[in-house]
Amino acid sequence: MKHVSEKDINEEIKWAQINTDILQSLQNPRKAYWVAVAVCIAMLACAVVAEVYQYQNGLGVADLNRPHMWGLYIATFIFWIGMSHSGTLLSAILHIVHADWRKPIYRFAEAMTTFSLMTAGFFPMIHLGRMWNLYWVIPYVTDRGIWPNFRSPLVWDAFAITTYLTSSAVFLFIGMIPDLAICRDNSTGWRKKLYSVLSLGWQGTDRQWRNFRKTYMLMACFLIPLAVSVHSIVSSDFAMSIMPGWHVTSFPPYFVAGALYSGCASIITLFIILRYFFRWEEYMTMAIHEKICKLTFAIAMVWTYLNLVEFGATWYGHDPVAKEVLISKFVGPFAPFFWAMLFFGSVLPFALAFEKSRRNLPWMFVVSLLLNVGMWLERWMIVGPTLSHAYGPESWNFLWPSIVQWAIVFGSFGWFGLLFLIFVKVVPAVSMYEVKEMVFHRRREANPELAAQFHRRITDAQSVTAKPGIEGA
Amino acid sequence: MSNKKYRILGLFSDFEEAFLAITDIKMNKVPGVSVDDVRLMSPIEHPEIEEILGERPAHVPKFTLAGACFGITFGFLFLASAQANFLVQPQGGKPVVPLPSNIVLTYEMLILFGVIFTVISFLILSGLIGGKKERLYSEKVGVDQIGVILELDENTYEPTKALFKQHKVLEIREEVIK
Amino acid sequence: MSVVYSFFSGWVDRSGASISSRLPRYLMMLSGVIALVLLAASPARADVPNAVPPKGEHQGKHVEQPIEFPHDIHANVNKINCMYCHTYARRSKVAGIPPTSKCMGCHMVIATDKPRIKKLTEYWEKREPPRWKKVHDVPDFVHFTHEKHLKRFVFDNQGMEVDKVSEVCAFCHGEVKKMTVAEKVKPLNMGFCARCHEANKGPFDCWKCHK
Amino acid sequence: MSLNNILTNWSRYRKGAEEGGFHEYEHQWGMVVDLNKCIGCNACSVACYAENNLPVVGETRYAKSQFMSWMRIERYWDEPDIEPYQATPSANVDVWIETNPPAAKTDVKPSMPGSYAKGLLEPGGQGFEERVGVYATKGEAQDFGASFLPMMCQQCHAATCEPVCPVAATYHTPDGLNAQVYNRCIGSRYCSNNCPYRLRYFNFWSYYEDAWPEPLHMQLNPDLAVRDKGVMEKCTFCVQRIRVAKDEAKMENRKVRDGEFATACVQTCPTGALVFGDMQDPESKVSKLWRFHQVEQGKTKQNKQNKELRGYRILEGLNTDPSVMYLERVREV
Amino acid sequence: MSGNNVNRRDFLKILGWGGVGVAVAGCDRPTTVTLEEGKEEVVAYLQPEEYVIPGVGVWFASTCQQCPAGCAVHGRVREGRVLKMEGNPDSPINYGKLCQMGQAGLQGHYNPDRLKKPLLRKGGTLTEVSWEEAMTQLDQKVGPASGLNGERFAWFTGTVSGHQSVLLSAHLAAVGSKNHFVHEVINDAVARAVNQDMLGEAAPRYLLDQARVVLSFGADFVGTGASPVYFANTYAKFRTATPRGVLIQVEPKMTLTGGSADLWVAIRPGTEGVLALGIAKHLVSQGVDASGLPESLRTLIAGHDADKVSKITGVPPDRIARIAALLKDRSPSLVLAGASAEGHAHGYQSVAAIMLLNVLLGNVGKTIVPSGASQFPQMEAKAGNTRDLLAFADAADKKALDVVFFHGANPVYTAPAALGLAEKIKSIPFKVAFSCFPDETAMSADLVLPILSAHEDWGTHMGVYQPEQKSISIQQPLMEPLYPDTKGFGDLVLTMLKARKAAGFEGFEDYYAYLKSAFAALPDSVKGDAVSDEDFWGKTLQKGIVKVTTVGGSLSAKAVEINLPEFKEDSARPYHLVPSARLGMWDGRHANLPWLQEAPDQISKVVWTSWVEVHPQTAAKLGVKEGDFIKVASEHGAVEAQVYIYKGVHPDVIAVPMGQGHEEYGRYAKGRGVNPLKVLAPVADAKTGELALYATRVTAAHVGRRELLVKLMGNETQLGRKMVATVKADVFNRTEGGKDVA
Repeated sequence: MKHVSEKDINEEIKWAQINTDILQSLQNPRKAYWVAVAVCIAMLACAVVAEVYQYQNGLGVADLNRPHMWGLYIATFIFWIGMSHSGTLLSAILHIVHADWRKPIYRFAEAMTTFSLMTAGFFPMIHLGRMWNLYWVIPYVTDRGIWPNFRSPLVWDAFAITTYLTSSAVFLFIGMIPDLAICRDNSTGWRKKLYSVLSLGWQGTDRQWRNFRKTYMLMACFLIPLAVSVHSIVSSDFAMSIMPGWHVTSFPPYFVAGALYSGCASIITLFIILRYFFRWEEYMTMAIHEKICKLTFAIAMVWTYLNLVEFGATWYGHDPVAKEVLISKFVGPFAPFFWAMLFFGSVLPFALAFEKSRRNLPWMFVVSLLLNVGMWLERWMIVGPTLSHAYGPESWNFLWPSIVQWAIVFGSFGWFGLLFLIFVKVVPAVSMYEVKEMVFHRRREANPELAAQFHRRITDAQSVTAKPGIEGA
Repeated sequence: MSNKKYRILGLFSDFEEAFLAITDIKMNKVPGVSVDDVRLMSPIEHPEIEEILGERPAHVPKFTLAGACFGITFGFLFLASAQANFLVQPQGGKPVVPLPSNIVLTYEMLILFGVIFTVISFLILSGLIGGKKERLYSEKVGVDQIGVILELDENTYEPTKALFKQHKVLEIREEVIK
Repeated sequence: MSVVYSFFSGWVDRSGASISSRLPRYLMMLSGVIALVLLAASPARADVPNAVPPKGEHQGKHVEQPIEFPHDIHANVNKINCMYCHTYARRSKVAGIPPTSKCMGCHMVIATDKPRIKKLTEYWEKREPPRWKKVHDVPDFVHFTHEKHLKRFVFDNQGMEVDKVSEVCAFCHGEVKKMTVAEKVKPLNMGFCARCHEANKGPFDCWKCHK
Repeated sequence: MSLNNILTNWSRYRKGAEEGGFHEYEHQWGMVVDLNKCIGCNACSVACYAENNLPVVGETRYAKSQFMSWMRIERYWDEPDIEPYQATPSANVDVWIETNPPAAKTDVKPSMPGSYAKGLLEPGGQGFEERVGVYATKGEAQDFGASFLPMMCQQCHAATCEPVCPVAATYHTPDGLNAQVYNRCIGSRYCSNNCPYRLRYFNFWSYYEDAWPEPLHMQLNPDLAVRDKGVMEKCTFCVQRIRVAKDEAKMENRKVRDGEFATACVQTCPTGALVFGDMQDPESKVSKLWRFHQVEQGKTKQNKQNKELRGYRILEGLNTDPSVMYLERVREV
Repeated sequence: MSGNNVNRRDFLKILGWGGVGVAVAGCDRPTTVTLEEGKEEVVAYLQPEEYVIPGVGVWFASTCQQCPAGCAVHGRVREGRVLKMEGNPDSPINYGKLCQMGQAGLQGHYNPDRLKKPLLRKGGTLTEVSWEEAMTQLDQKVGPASGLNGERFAWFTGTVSGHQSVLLSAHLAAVGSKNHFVHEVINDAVARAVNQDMLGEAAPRYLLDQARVVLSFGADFVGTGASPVYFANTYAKFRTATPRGVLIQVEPKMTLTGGSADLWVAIRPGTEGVLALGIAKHLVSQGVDASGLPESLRTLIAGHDADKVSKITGVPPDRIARIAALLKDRSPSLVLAGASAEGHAHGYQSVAAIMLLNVLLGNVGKTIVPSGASQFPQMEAKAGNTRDLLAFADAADKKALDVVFFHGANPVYTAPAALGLAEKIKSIPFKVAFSCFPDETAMSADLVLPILSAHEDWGTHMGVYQPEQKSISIQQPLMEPLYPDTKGFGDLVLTMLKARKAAGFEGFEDYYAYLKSAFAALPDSVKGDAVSDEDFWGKTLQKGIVKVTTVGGSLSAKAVEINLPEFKEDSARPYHLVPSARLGMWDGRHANLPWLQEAPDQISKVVWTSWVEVHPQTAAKLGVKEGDFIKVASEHGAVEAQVYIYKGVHPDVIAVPMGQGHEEYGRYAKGRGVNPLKVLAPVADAKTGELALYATRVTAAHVGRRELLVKLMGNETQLGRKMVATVKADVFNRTEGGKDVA
């Protein structure tokens, strides 16, 4: 089939149709849904058990050691933070550049942002030796006269993540209000009550729309620099240290690229899932799929490039220690994971470059998952090897994470999945009103003669009024 | 009994007809009814109509600016004073109020307060919080129809309805205010 | 701490290790609650020169001791100096419980018929000291030394006569001279210490008090 | 009032380590380790266990390198900058006696990364399976002894651990020490990651539960806390001894005398290879030694008049500005 | 502080110490919450010493009992608990310094596995009994009433000195026996014998700091020597002298001393003598005057040309030449012989050949000087040896003993399995162990008497190696006994003596009283400026040591005949087993001290277990990597332990450290690692009858199991980081020579 003629969306589609199609995703779930929920809860349970065990016995059970003070927790933390960037990319950046094909898919991407942040937030706590004292990181007035250390990148993290979580959650909510109103109008019982509260009595009056548009644009403008700053700050956890392989200038862009990369990959995953289960072929069309894939591919190449930059800088720079770390990544104990990361991160994306494989959704599903595996490995490869091969030869060591670490990492996916499952059943995962806008404007563009005719009628109407004498008659 | 007042809501299925109706009102087809009284309800936002309706104010950006400024000043002052008052930290030849890290944090505060102010001002200005809602409302607006709301008196009541009908209004809901 | 004091001290002297004085004023306004709490604190007491007694209350509970030792009789009625029995206070970090021999020093002859003294004499004849229960204590990661506090408030303190040392003790131990067995009436937590160090320009290095 | 503080503190302490750092120290405790005298006998290490309530972690935990020896003695085989018995002085003298910049930063033999890979594949090496880089040394015959290196916290003046602690549980005291406040620590372990010497140890477990079975716990030193799980700890230069000495001096209204006290390791060192003292006191043994060896603080690169002097600081080029000076070990060649 | 009336040591009573930091610092507890009232106890002294202040540590002098060196120590006592050991600055032996074993003495005292009650063997098993029962048993078997024939009674002890030694001799005399077996695995008995024959004095003093070159044949003087701390101190002087002294170490396995050597030479075990003669030949050919030597020796030396020597010893000729050159150029020098040279059937010969170098180089009188005897010979240390172990085994074999008292020695652990000592001991009717710990010997005894730990007991000691200023150092309790049912060793022996009505011991209430009167009886020359006996006693307890004067002492170099055997390889058992001793574990007596278990071995850095040191070449040959379990088998048994690849051994040598492999001895030692002593061949030195520790040949085989070898170093190379930098000696001499920096 030729896809060039293919449209992002069929603009002839009726608005009422849109409502019904989207709202059917809120109907009572099928069995498969409950199975999925059960699985997620089971995964989460593993993490909870592991965490309780660790809480009681100390971090020794995680097989952390000297010098491996950081392990999978921090790696996974970065992974989830990274995942969160895709939502911002789609809803904010593409909104500002008026790429309207984002409209059918940005909603769940944004939800993903919020939820992955909610997941990421757990890891710094889990990783703390005394998490019950976590609140000491918050600057609050006390007669003890002590404050957090604002120099520490970890405190920056705390600030950045709080800000990002707040902003993205608010952004998500604001964007949902009109749809929530629709839900309110079409629901009964507890859902009616819920939506009436959530939709804040939205009626779609021009006043509301006017402020809405402005607000939405402003928020988008805030979110873009915020998202960038968040991951640069996370990267500064490493770049600000003096450890070989961490003390790298190119880390901030490298992290941001990686973040967008993993985010897009997971958008593809969810895109395919939603499209399949809710039969939203009408809205999540192949054309849009194509676009995301291309976008992902582009970002993958950026990421690869930054990787090479980092290697080159280290290799040609005169820091033998950093060089050793680099070499240890290639030939050392981490080599298998490192090569896997390079393959998934830089080679596999070429599957997105070719139309044939791009259009094969099951295959794309697998690929997108593997890309995420690659990105997770990337984070581990940032944390691990440097700690293994730092300055003091005495402390060279290797860490294989214990079952506890694995369980908690595993469980975090369950937690994320659970949140997402609840989300798709409670609010429409596709923005109805924006799809309507999309359709509306597309139709205009699609048949110009209609628009011309309409324009003629307006001018007529106004010319009529040009005749004098009617006023006040 | 000319003091009888009505509020009517005309629901148009077709955006263009609604548009023309408003245009007519603007052109004073119905004397005594000003386009400024027209209020719209629509499933999506219609910039074109707003052109016709004329510039109506949206003050959100001002609040955003305020929020951002507050974020910067409060953020930096808070950090700086906390550091200057943290009696243990500043030793060992390091600056008490280190600019680089404070810039980072101030930046975050800027955004945080910018966002918060924006959202709150939006909720208030758009009448979602505290604002009074339209009494006449139809679910149809949520689907695909455009509603035009007008307050009318004896004289303008009929002609307006006529105007609406002329523009193929689907349905007219009305209520009597006093 | 009293805000008024802190604010002034903050104005006149900024080198002094003062917390509340260094709290930003707008913060004070923001956290009006805190300000209120602070203002509620009573003003400085005068009977120890060059000293601002620490503020803070603690609802202590009565502790059963092997012998119900009457501090009031010794310190209040008989006006015995605290450091006569707690003799280590000026020489060591701990004030120390007086050795049994010291008690017997007097009670060989004084009030030998009283039941408490009888009990004491039993201990003495069994040649084993009574096992007192600890009332005032700080966590093990805190280093508190009596000798330096006494040096600051009593011995090196202009115009402070040693007889009135009980006033200084009262800073942290309360009016022991009005109790029989000692009761804990001050919180003795970090805020309590920090406020006092701030008001009296004590050291503010963590490692001065934490070990 | 805080605004005053902001203004007064604005430029205060705004001096980098290059200018000698914080100029308002009460003392500046420093150490000198003479590798010429050190025989690597471990006395210092065990003395540290005895003085500082260090838990004995047992074999399995040691295998995971979760041990807590604040004072450890490292032992190295090769000596990259000396080839015994073949070296002609002219060829090697600059290598032997140049103390700057530290090897970690110099462009030492480009073959070095290669040597890394080689090390991993060394027949004697243990390979990757369990543990990285346990290598047999190059060459066949061992012609000289081993190289012992006592490593305790270097008490850097531009410490990399300090700025990264989120709760300021580690900070610089007016004595010029890196303090670690146990009960403030929340265990983010960032400081340890950022310590190039890897001299910070973390309580991965509640070691006290099994480290001191009755009545071993009666030996615990009451002058410092027993740390619980989740807390970072490290050598403190025996701050409890410093505290006692300072208190005594204060009670007698005098300054602490040189040699009045010493840390546990220094006190017990059978060869007297360790010297401890106050570097602010120009007459103390320590400052005399530093002066003699023309090693100055606040330098990333020592410019000595006499390049042959032995003093050097480990990984100095990282600008950590350690308070511990090492004296090169001496070999007859 | 004054020590008057110290036997009423009220201040040594443990105070309520709940609140003073022993309770774990509640880091978990929110920091703002203080401890709850009335939870902890606080107790005052009944009658305080004026110098004892709660919260302030007081230092008391005593003597370290961890090894025979007898260092004088100070113990820090606070709230009645001894917290820390430090050296006694007044001591001429350790100058206020202490080694790791001395530091760890505390853990022997506080050891959780100490014996708390007397144990009596009833029906094969040891059961707790009261002291009355134990003492009646003792009285029945050994008391005057028992018809014990004195000759069939024996004391088996480690090195003893001071008044304990006096008491023991008195007791033996009272019983009418001469059997006092004094056993130490780590000893220098052969060297003593050679010195006796060659120099006329068994233990002359070695002036390390006077020597410019020290050539040591396996003498680990800073590690497991006669007095580690003393020699470590003089080593420092030796290294900082001008010109800086050169240390050459010749040994099959790198010892701690070898670890600091300028020139380390791996040698095939047993050929040290040959190398010595080779060096001698080189010296003679360089014109060193050998005319003083008898003809036979000169021909012997002449017979050892470099090639032959290097063929036998495996030391390249240029290396031999270099050593000789150093010895010749830098005088005075000092040549020492150590365990690896002594521990062979021809050990005496080798050591003689080595000492011959000293004679040849004229070191006698310069770096080797007479030590003489102290004015109280009866108090001097009875140095232990392994000859007595063999003799004891022999006696036990002949059923020549009815009653044996064990103290301070653990023969069941240290004896090679080939001796079958465990069984032989079983055959002895009545065995009594005076011990703190349930070690192997105690557990095989019939009656175990729990004695006070070194920090609870009284005593006096003289180190085995006495520097110029000889001294008696006093051992006094540092805290009240932890366990009421333990008794002082001195008290027990005194009781038995009193039971025997031994002359001169009646009057004394206890050992303390005896010691006190003994000190009162000392001549005024010793008492110095003390005004009264009380005063002297007080001063002694304060200082901790009493300096005594030296009498006599002279050295006269006299050559002895040397005939070294032919060296042939054993193809069936290609490897030499070296049971290496390490500072820390010593001969295994410290395996129950957790600090020392966790203190890494100084060179391999292995902790908590045994390991097998294998040269890289050998490892390649055997196909083993670090961590592999390897089976080391002699004809008398085998041990399995993990391999540590180690350049510091001769390729023909397999070294297994002593100390681990206990079958008893408490939770920290039991069932941990292996004991190389068990597989030794029961070979004895032909001349002295000392057990030849290094004479065992073994096979080695990979057993296919592999585990992580628990050790400190992750990477043993510096990878170009400047961790340990090295500078040439002449640079050192140029810059610092003769300067007293600081």
